[in-house]
Amino acid sequence: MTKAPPIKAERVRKILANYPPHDGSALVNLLHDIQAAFRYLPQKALQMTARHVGLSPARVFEVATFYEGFHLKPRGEHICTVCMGTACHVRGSPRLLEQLERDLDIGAGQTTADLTFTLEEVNCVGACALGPLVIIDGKYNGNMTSARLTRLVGGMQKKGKK
Amino acid sequence: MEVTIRINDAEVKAQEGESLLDAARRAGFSIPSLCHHQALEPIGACRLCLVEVKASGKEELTTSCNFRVTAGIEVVTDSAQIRKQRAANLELLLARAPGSTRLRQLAAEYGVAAPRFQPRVDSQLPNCILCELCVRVCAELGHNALNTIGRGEHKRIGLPFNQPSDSCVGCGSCVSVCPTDCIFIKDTPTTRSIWGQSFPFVLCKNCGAPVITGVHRDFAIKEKGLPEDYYDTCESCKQAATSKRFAAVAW
Amino acid sequence: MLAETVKTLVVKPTKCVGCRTCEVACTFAHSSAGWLGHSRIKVHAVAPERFVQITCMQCIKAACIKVCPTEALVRNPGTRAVELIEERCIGCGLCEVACPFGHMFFSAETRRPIKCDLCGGQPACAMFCPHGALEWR
Amino acid sequence: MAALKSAKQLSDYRKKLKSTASSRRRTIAVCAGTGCKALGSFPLFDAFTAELKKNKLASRIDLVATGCHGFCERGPLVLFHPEGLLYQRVKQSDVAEIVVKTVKQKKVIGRLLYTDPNSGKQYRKEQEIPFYKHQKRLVLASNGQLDPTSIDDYIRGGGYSALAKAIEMGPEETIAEIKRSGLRGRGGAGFPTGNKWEICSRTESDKRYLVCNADEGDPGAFMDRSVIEGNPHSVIEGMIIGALAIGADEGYVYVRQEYPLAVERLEIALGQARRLGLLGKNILGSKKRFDVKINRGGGAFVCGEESALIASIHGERGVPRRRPPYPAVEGLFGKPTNINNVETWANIPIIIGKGSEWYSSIGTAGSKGTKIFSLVGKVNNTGLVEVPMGMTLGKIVFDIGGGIPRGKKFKAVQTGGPSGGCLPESKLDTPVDFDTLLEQGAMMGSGGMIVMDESTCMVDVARYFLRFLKSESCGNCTSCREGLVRLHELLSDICEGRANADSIPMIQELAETVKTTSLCALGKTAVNPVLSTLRYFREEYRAHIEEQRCPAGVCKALITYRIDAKLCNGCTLCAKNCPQDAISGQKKKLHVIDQDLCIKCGICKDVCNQDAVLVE
Repeated sequence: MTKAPPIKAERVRKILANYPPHDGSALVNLLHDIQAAFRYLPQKALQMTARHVGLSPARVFEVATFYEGFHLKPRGEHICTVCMGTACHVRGSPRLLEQLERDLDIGAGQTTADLTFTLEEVNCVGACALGPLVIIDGKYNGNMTSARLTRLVGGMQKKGKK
Repeated sequence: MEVTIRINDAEVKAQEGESLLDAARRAGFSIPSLCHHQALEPIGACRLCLVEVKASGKEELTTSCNFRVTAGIEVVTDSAQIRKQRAANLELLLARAPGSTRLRQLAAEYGVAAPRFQPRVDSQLPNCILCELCVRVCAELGHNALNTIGRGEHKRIGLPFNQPSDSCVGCGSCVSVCPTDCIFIKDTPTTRSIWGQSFPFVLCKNCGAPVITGVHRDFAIKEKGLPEDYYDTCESCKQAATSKRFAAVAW
Repeated sequence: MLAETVKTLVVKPTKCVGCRTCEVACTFAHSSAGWLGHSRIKVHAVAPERFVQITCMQCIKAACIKVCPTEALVRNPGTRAVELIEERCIGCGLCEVACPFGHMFFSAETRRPIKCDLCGGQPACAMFCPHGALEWR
Repeated sequence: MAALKSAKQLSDYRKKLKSTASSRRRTIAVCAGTGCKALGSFPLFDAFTAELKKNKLASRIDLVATGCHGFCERGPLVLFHPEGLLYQRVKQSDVAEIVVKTVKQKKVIGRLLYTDPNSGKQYRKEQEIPFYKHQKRLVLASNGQLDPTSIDDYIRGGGYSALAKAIEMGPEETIAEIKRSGLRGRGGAGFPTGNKWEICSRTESDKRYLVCNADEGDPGAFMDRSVIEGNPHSVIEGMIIGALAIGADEGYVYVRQEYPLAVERLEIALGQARRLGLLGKNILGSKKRFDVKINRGGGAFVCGEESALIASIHGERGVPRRRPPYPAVEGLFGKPTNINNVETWANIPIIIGKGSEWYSSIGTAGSKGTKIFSLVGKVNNTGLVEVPMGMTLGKIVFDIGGGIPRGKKFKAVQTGGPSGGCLPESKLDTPVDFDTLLEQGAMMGSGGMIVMDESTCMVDVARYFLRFLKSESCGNCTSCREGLVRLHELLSDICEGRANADSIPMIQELAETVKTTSLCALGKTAVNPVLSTLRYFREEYRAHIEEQRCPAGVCKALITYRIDAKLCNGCTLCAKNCPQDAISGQKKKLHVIDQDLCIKCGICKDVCNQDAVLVE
């Protein structure tokens, strides 16, 4: 069982130090950096961010929940993202998503109980020529078929169990 | 700067840059709206204050709350198209807030008895129509205890991190401005319950009646600079004291 | 200094007999419904046969104006009354608490304060007082 | 390298770069665009590095990882300069042979050449391939040659000379030149760029901002990404020219968070430009200052809308506000702000460099220059194409795109993303420009062009866009937030066989409300996909409603999967892969689908080698 990395205040402070204080326009950039460090946006880190940029927790929370790119719950070790862009859609991406939902037994946007996999949709990653596209841990897998997807994810599931 | 505009063929004076809705209402024109408040920046959420505006040759159907007045505009506040589109948005809103008397009445005025859609009611804040008046008023007061959560179809109103907020003072302004009465508030002789928290009242030093929540008083003392004893007596006791004092004076 | 042309509402408790005509007049002047709870002036019995009418004093340094967060309470330059602009009021209730005379009635029903506006320069209470206990002069 | 303090120093620097041996050497350009990268071009590049070193060629051959060449379908692509030879679908295992045969012996390896699937003809040179031949590449011209991480590469090819020219011309003449060029914003609405600059520059203010909108949110569009990733300096140069013309001293690039490589390339390029004195104080000795910050988006389609984008840079939710006031008058931090998208900025150096007269000779009366489209979906040659305005849809789809794969029939082409529309076969002769597309109920948008064939259900496509938009709506306006949810419900009713005669009139009624009463462009155009499919494909809607039939075989509730007795060879592949165990049959015997168990996932059809699984 993999745990999400612990939230160390020191680590958050280091990220915050890269941006001048009391500058609201750094907020979205900061949230990205924090998410890159923790794979999600921990509440504690958001509260520290709010203080740093000089906004209330309410304003920070509404920004964090407004944008699709931010996650407020711990995410899995492996992140499977199915591109739902138009080009991918007409080439069958909804079926790939359904397949992953069945195989991982979670819905889109959810994380497996053991924090191994998170399944996500993205609206388009701009690699439309290669649709349908499934991104696994940042790697673009183009022209995806259900058989290849089974192999790819199946292999990772086995590895995870060892 | 004062400018002249035309509303339904009448000449109306208005301030340049002010909300067209405010100007029109001041001049006596009735325009429905559920998300506008003069003390707050307009956001044009409910889409009921639709009017037709002709400005520099271009005609458009627009919300009046967030339309800034400029000299010479020509405004129509009632037409078949305006009524049709107000009714359409009322129908959509009514499906979110079937329990709101005010909304039901307004919808009925526009011929909408019941929405043709299944209700889509916020489970945590039934009848909320997402006008954001509560969020905006709370921010305007400097408390920032409320926020929107999410966006699009999933947008809702709630607390930061979905937890009771330590910046809420229990003033109840959100309740006062809510157009659909969807915010829960309950006062007992000693405490006020709102947004998942209980706020003890400051009790009148004479009769023990509730005066104001303790944190709201603390906030007011800090922000408004009036002496503390302004906040320790209830309205009735103050009146009684005033009348006694007056009675003592020889007139 | 008040301009000479400005009239004031003069209250004479010694002349008051407690008939409450002023309350009725005020209520009708401000609403067609006519409900005594909505009167902006109140008659208090302070002793047997001794009454005092309490209404807004339109304080020069008004606490209500000071605490109002949305500038919903403003001085009418003509009548010098402190008037409530309902459209700007957010119902926070601070004015009610801040008034040292207990004269801002906060309506639980509308969640807005009820406040004397001197009827825009023709106060109904004074017009209808049969005993000269309220004068507009 | 010290900062360049004048136009003269810049041209001297260019001369020096040109005179170095490197510019005359042979070059191998490996495409490192997103598509080719996904297909393995990075390990391929490493293999070339190793192989050249092994053959002691590293000092004689320039190996560059370039931006997107556009022909993503055939990636990874390797281009040889100056010959113009193009190898496609190159694998790591091909590298050794390429170095020996092509590089050393100058022989062409036939199997790596592009073969037209329709004509069977083989092409050696990139320029001869139909996909490239019909294009006119201005903005994308250098994508296949430049190393996007090298400012020297850019300057050697004439980069930043337009900036020097613009400084000499002065602000007013620069704006006048852009106005004369007829350039219109490439972000979607097509507002004349020069006019926008003029309004911003004439608004009284102590400060002005400039923004590059790289929030390419249309699903199916990736030209802005490729321009930034492949030629970041062209965008930066455009921005500097704009900043000096308008009088802005601070700029922002607002990039989608889904584009990390673009952010990386931009950061490198900005650093290089600063070091050379092209950004910062006293640009090229002009006493003018300008610098650029990068703001990443948070993932919101609506932030492509100017006022929402500004809110997002402020650190707020991306909620649009009513315009006017337009950003050119009251924008970022309340100051006049000029916002243009990536492709628009990249056009600026070209216009200033070659002149407005030359530029305006390309395109149509109302739409000048070229436009980049991402040609994707059910088309043979998917990728990025840049064509002169006014080329017909048919020419793009069939001559450049090579038509529809697997002999299927063309059905529609969707342009303009979620705000656009679907045009049918009868509209293939429509010239592509801002105004004509709008007339036909579609839109230029940012340039997504998604081709659909007979196996695409148009009702499903309309529903797809509504699903996208109802979650991408900021949620401010009742009409958009609630209206789109209701429209999606109605479309779902049609796709799932629950619709009735009232459905279409109700869709039209609601669509009108969303369109006429929403605040921003997202809401006002959100119903275009529904309205355009209703306009051109009403029969398909009727089939769903009246006959409970999905002619394209997409809508699950209206279809069944069946195995053809004649075609099935009993290979058992479908039965093995069926997630429901709904398929039974013995080896080498006909297999049968149990309709009660079938969830219509389509995997059996995907895995069948005999095309024996039919959709009815």
